[in-house]
Amino acid sequence: MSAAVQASVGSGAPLLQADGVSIQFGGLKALTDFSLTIRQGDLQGLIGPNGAGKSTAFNVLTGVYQPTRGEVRVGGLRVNGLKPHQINHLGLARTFQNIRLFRALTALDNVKVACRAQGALHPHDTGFGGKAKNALANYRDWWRALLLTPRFQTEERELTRQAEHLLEVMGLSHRRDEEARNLPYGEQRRLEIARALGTKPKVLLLDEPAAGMNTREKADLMVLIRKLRDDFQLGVLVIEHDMKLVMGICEHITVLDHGETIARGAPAQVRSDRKVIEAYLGDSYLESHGGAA
Amino acid sequence: MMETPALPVPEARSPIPASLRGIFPVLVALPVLALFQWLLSESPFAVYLLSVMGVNIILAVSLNIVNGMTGQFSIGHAGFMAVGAYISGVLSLNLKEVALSFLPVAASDQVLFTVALLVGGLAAAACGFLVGLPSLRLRGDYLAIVTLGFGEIIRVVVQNTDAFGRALGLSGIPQYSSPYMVYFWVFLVVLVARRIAGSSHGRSLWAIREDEVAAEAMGVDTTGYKVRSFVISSFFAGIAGGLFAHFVPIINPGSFTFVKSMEIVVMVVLGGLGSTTGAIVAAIFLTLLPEGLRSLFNALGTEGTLAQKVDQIRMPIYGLMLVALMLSRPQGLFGMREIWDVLPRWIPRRRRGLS
Amino acid sequence: MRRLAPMLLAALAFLAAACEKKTQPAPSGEGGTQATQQGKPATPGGEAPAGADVILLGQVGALTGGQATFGISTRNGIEMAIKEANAAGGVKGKKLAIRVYDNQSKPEEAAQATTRLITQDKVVLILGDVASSNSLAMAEKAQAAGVPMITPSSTNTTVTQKGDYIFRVCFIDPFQGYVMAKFAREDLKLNKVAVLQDNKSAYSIDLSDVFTRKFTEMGGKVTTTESYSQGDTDYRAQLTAIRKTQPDGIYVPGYYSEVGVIARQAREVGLKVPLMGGDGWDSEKLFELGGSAIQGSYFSNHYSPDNPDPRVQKFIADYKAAYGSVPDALAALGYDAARVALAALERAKDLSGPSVRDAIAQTKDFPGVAGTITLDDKRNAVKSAVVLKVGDGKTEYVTTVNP
Amino acid sequence: MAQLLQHLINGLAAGTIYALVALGYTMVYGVLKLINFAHGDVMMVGVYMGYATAFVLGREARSSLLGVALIFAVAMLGCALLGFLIERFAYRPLREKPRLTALITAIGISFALSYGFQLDIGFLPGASPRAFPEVIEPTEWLIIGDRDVVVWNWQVISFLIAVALMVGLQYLVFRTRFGRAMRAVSWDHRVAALMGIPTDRVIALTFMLGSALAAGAGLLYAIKDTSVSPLMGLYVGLKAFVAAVIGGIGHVPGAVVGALVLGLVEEFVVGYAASTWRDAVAFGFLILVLLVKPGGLFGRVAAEKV
Repeated sequence: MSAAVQASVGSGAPLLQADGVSIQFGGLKALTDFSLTIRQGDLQGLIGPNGAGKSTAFNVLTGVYQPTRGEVRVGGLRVNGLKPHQINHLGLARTFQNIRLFRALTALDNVKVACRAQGALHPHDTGFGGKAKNALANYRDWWRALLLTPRFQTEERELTRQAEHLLEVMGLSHRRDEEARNLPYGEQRRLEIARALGTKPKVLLLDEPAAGMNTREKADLMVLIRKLRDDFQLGVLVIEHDMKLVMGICEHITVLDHGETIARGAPAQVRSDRKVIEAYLGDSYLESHGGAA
Repeated sequence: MMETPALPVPEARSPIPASLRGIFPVLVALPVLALFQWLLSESPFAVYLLSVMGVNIILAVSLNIVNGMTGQFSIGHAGFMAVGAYISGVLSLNLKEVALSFLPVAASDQVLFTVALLVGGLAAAACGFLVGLPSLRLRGDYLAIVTLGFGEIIRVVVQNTDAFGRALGLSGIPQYSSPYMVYFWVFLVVLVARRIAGSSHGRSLWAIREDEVAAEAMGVDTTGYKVRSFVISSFFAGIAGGLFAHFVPIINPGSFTFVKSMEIVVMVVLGGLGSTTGAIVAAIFLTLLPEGLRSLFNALGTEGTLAQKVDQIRMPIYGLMLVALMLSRPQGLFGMREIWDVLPRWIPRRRRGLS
Repeated sequence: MRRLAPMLLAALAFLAAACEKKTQPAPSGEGGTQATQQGKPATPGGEAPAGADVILLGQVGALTGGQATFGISTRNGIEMAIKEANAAGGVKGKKLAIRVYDNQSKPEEAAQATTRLITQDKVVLILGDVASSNSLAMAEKAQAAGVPMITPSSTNTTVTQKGDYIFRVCFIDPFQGYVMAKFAREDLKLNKVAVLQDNKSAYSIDLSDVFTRKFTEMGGKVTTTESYSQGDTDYRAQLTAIRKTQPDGIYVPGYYSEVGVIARQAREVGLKVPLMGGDGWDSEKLFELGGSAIQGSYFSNHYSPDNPDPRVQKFIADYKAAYGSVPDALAALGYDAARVALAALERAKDLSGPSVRDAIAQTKDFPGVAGTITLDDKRNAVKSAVVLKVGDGKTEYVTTVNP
Repeated sequence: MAQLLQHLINGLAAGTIYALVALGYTMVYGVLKLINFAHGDVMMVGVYMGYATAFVLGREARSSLLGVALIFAVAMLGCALLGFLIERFAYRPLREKPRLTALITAIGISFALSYGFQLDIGFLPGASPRAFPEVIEPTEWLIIGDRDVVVWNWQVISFLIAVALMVGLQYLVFRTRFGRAMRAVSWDHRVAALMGIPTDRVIALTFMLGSALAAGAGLLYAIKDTSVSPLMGLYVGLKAFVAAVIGGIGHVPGAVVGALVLGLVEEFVVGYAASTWRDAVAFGFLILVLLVKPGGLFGRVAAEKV
């Protein structure tokens, strides 16, 4: 994460902040007035029924979609209009709902791609000067790669070491030279997280990390996420359907329905919120159980 | 399980000291090339054929960087080759009378030839940048048609400017090229392709090929990398064009049509998308095949009308052969792997991981 | 990068400063090739395979690609000449054979095929291509190796300038362009003529440049020069643009494959004026493609098919029997080139390059099917041209223009 | 003014031919996401089939209405069969493979057909261009001023046939069950298969339809420009592909509009500017369109579902 972001985070600005963010695809209001604040050490959840706009929110935060209204700030810096890779360099990493690993590359190489891509030394300076400096830095790197200079070789060794460490953390060392597509499902999920950590993020966005896992694997995942947050001093935001998992590890939950934020707060408080139950379990459940529990 | 693609990591201790590792391959190559040149000097046909083969290898390996490693789809490579050929050709024509005072004439010719080559290559690289930048917002087939369009525009420009000899073409370009020069550049392009593939930049290109959205999310500046792969690939296409212009007696627009671009794409796909050695083997095979067919038919006797029509039959056979190859081995000769991954076990191979 | 840039600049500056005129003149026009001997070839490359009972000739032509029709006609003409010679006992008592390679209408393929003919097949003599750029590529290789080459129909002046081993049996562009300019100006009394050229063919561009220059010198005016590309079939846009300039005639120095359709579309667009062209028009296909629209047009050619000379009529009959169609100019020129070559081989004291070259150079008043051929010191054919008028299904002789 | 009108007519005439061929490209691309480079050559084969039929019919029979219908029927059915064979044996095995391999197969077929037809062995026609026999008696249909602007009867007839084919296609694609199935397959052929659509049959039929259209276009082209040669497929195919991309590849009405626009642009470049630069301007125009609208005039750039 670059020096500038460290400086602003040091001064207490939240790692990731979205306020009043809305997105419209033509007539469809995918997300309206979405706000969120993540500080270091937070472990927040983002839940909502299918099609509530959870993934859309994720995509806005990571720069895949541009918000029609409102602002997204990473480490205090406004990132509206930035490309996803620029936002990533500011310290925001993500995983994907349906796994998007580099299938033909080995597990090690998957992580090394993320580690290496931190080439941009001045991500916050997105003006023409910044771009020129980045381009120059990049061309110099290419020259070092082509001439196989000693400095380049040490950099490569360093990258491999970092990647191996991350694989170890995620318990994938035995899959080091295995192609990503050949890994079993659970391990592919963990490799995606390892890859995300490779970009040395400050905030980690997990898009349904427990999808397709059995209960025991989910329990292990809960422990792992909390451990990652502590070991890497991260802010973590998790999208998840599984109420038990979310309620288990998240200290703060935001609930979305049809693009609107219908509830926000601690797990216990959100669980009993009328609107949440109605959104999740539909009105019939409410009548049969006579209003709020 | 499939063998992993050879993206070796140069971290294992290799006998050569780190500082020397960079230029060691070049030191080895120079004497080998000199021997190669001496062996060939008395047979002009071998010289010509191997020069054509060398140019095709450079074109295939350089296009492989864009079509193979980065997964983009360019069918305008002959356009960049034309830029290199004509720019270096015109430069050499004008420098024909000039020689460097401190060098013997032969040596100064080679120096000026190299300068002309580099200028041609840089011009092609600039065109690569021009074509690369705007069209990289486009996906697959649209990018293909823009590169195809670029190739056709270059052909029309050349056909209508007197300086480039219009339809007749540019002749009288000094024939400085020699197998030594051609294969020095073949060596360079293969070295560059291998070093890119083995480096983190290469991994970023592979990432773009595998899943561009994920690569962007993981911090890879996909547009920047695609433009760079375009620039490097078109630079070497320009060099190939320059070499071509200096051993073919005359260059005219007919040599750089979109059919030529397609032939290069065929070499890359035949060799296996992403495999540098695959591109080399395919380029060698597709250059020698027409001559082989000729020798075969000549052996069948020269009198009969079949012998007269023999050369006409080559092209349809070439077409049908492509179809057969694609049906039998769609992933190409080596798939994404290099030759040393595909060789059978009993051939001793270097320990894994050593670049 | 910081250290690299200044170094590069210094090197460039140094190179520039050190440049000066080459002391000794560059090798004379032949452009000595790096790989093989310079200028005069020391050892003649073309000596006949000792003791072989077959004299091997080589031909390189466009058998596929855009100009396949012209390459195939030339091959047929040559093949017929070879067959007739073999039937009459061959040359020097030996049988003749020919090896034909396709250059796909590309100069680098032509050079590759020529090198193969010289070094692998060891041919005694090479018969060159129709398109001038391919012939130039072949001439470079043939001259360097000291193997004589005759191009039947490449009319670009620079082909025979490649060296003393390169000959041609057709007249050159400047003469043919002059012939039609003179005819248009003096016989047809035209003042304003438009030009429609094929910008993919050097032959077409050279003829239109010469015509424009000569016609303007003689007081005429070229209203506009439009162009099309070989392979097009819709010329209405160009013809509509030409119509606007109301010319008295249109010079279309293309090949019959395009000119026939151009004539149809010209009449269709309302252009009634006569069309004029060069020897590229001469083919039976011209009537098939052009139909009634081409009638009343004129073109310069090597010979007139209704020339009563028995040799010409016999050639036309034999060709029609062998290939099912009346020979075009390219077939006739191919036939003549082969027969000039065979006569030279018979005359030459041995089959080595220099002696065959000298034998060819002596060709004087050779009774060719496409006009009598005399080779001048620049190794071009000094032939008179005839102007023919296109009638219904056949051409009528109009006049002869001597060089 | 007459000059402009004449250019307009020429441009539209050329555009309609490009349109019919471009429709073939777009339909095949829509269904298979494949640029069928052999499409132009299939058209060439259709033209030669029509040539052979017209020859067999003899002079007077071919200019009768029945004769013309027979020539079109033979050519279009023959090409439909050829299209089926190409798809069945060359493209179907490669459907799951990367797109580039299918493209190389298309290039292989294109070389085999165009260079194969240049041979004169057996039934192959040989390289030299031929004149397509006169099928429609050319008479002036409309003359403005003293032949300033001339519209011929066959121009009108071929325009009507082209429009009829396009309207027929439009009806078929947007109004029939098969059309709906075809569009479903073009959106996602795996999901379409799950919905019970026989994707293989739909794709085969689309190929046959595209090839038949190409044959029709080829015949109209031969009637318009008379000269017919084995390489005509290559030249027209490339321009039609450019037209399909301008309109937005995969978008049926887009192909027609793209083709008409390309025809007019080429006509006016040659008519008013320098004819030597026609091809460069055609491609330059294409690149300009793609820069402004990356998906072509009507194409929609599918937002990547993340």
